[in-house]
Amino acid sequence: MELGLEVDDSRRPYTVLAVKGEVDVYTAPRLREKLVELVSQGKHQIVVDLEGVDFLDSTGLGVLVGGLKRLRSHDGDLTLVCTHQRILKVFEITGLTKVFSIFGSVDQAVAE
Amino acid sequence: MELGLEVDDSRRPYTVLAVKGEVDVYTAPRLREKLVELVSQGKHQIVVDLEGVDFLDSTGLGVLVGGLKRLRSHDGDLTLVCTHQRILKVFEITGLTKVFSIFGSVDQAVAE
Amino acid sequence: MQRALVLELDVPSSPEYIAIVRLVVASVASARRALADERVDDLKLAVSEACTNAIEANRVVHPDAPVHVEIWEATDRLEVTIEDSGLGFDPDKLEFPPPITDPERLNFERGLGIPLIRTLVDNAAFIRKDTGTCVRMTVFGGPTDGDDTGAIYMDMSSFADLPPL
Amino acid sequence: MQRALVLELDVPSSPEYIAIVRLVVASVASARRALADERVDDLKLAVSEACTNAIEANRVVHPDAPVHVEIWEATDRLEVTIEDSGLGFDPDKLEFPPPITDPERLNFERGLGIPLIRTLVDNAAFIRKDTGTCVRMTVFGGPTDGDDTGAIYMDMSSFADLPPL
Ligand SMILES: Nc1ncnc2c1ncn2[C@@H]1O[C@H](COP(=O)(O)OP(=O)(O)O)[C@@H](O)[C@H]1O
Ligand SMILES: Nc1ncnc2c1ncn2[C@@H]1O[C@H](COP(=O)(O)OP(=O)(O)O)[C@@H](O)[C@H]1O
Repeated sequence: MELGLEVDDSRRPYTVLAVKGEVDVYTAPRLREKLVELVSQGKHQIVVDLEGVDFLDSTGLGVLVGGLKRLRSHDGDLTLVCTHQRILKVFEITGLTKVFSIFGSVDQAVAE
Repeated sequence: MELGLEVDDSRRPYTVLAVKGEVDVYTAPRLREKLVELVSQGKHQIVVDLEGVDFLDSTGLGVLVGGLKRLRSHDGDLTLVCTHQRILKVFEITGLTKVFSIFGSVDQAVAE
Repeated sequence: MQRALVLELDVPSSPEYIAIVRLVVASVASARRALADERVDDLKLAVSEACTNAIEANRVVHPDAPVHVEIWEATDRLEVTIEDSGLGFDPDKLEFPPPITDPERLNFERGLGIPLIRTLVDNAAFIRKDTGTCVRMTVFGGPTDGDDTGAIYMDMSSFADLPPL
Repeated sequence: MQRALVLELDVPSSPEYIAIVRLVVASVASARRALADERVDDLKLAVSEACTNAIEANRVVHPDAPVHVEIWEATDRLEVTIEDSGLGFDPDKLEFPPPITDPERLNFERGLGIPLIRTLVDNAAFIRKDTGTCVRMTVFGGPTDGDDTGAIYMDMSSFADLPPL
């Protein structure tokens, strides 16, 4: 039931946030807090790595959309790394694949 | 909820039965059937490898004791391979560590 | 096989229990039904959305009321119901998020739960009750072979009762 | 914190559901209590033994009756009760298996459940009810930090409500 949140700052100007575990209404507040913290530290190019996420529901989507919105207002961006079909599906059904840039690896996300 | 049961006959005169998963009153009947089948095929030196077992309750113990008894009556033996503390503990509490020979690996079990 | 109640579960209206409800539903669905893993994942997500809403609904008026979960099965289907004691709502009168091409879309961080539920399960019913809301989610798919569990129940008698080898 | 009912679960008197009961108890125990993994394993095993007995008891007289599971908690403990609708028994009058040194020991493939329960949990009570048996198993250990889940509940409002960064 723990959400893993690991920040990698070695890919400037990108900050990579690797999320591990299940993102639902119980764990999403921690994801939101972490994003707020990063933005407040002036990190405006955030790559959220969802490869370690086993489950993501609409609460998690809401936090990611909120983060994207906040970053865009700073001329930044929030992009995603995700290859797992079960997680991609949630973005597809909700149409959010057209809102987020989704990459197949962190390398690709920071290369663009 | 599936119980894995794999028979390795390459260690004559020993037959190694590798068990994977949870052994409880739901899955124990399959373990018992497999032991009955092996005994009926004339296999009287059976090594039950419990390294892949995540959970074992008294129903599982009962099946192993029943197998041992049946094999002893054929001048055979049923020995165990088990290193996981959580499984060993069940044998310890019930005093069955004194009834079964328990080895740290299949190699050790077939070497004795 | 008639429609039969398989399992009932009451959990507190607290977010940490949703993971347990998901776990239980997924375990029963995989054990009892011939469902692809993907369908089980869909059901899990729909259940999670319904539980999130049920908890939120309870918190407004009856924070101490549990969320009540039932799993029912019939030959061709599995049904999960999630019931709360909240004020209820009209699912046909929900505001839909604007199309994703609209820049306004980003202001909608919510409102995705019910559309997800409707998409993920074969049938979703939002039933208004006197005491709250019951969301019934149905997935079709036959029982697994292990359906008649009575048959494989081990009579606990010893090996001695088996026919001689 | 007063003794409070955390969760109720009814499962059919069928062996395949015991794994689900174990899963639920272990999830709640790890999420709610400061218990070592080893203690959670002990509780899981005790619960499994009690469920096996409850199912067997129900099957004799009320095969359609469910096994009823409750999880209770107080500041210093977690209690799990497993209740059946069987004929009951006197736990003090059970035959004990002979000492393991006795060659007769091998004839005892059963009778290990109750001794295991007694050894594995801090307190085990076998309560005779009008309608069956209730086995209450207690483990001591404090709540985890996440105890007051209300505090971390996300009000579902958007980022916009946060103080400006
Ligand atoms: N069980 C329920 N009881 C009362 N209202 C509900 C319930 N489920 C959904 N609703 C209402 O429908 C709205 C839309 O729900 P949903 O699509 O899940 O999105 P969200 O929960 O993110 O708002 C909720 O905001 C709530 O007002
Ligand atoms: N819930 C119960 N209802 C009725 N009888 C029970 C119950 N639990 C245990 N018993 C009785 O106590 C005996 C010993 O139980 P146990 O130690 O678990 O071993 P086993 O179940 O392998 O016989 C059982 O055989 C049964 O007769």
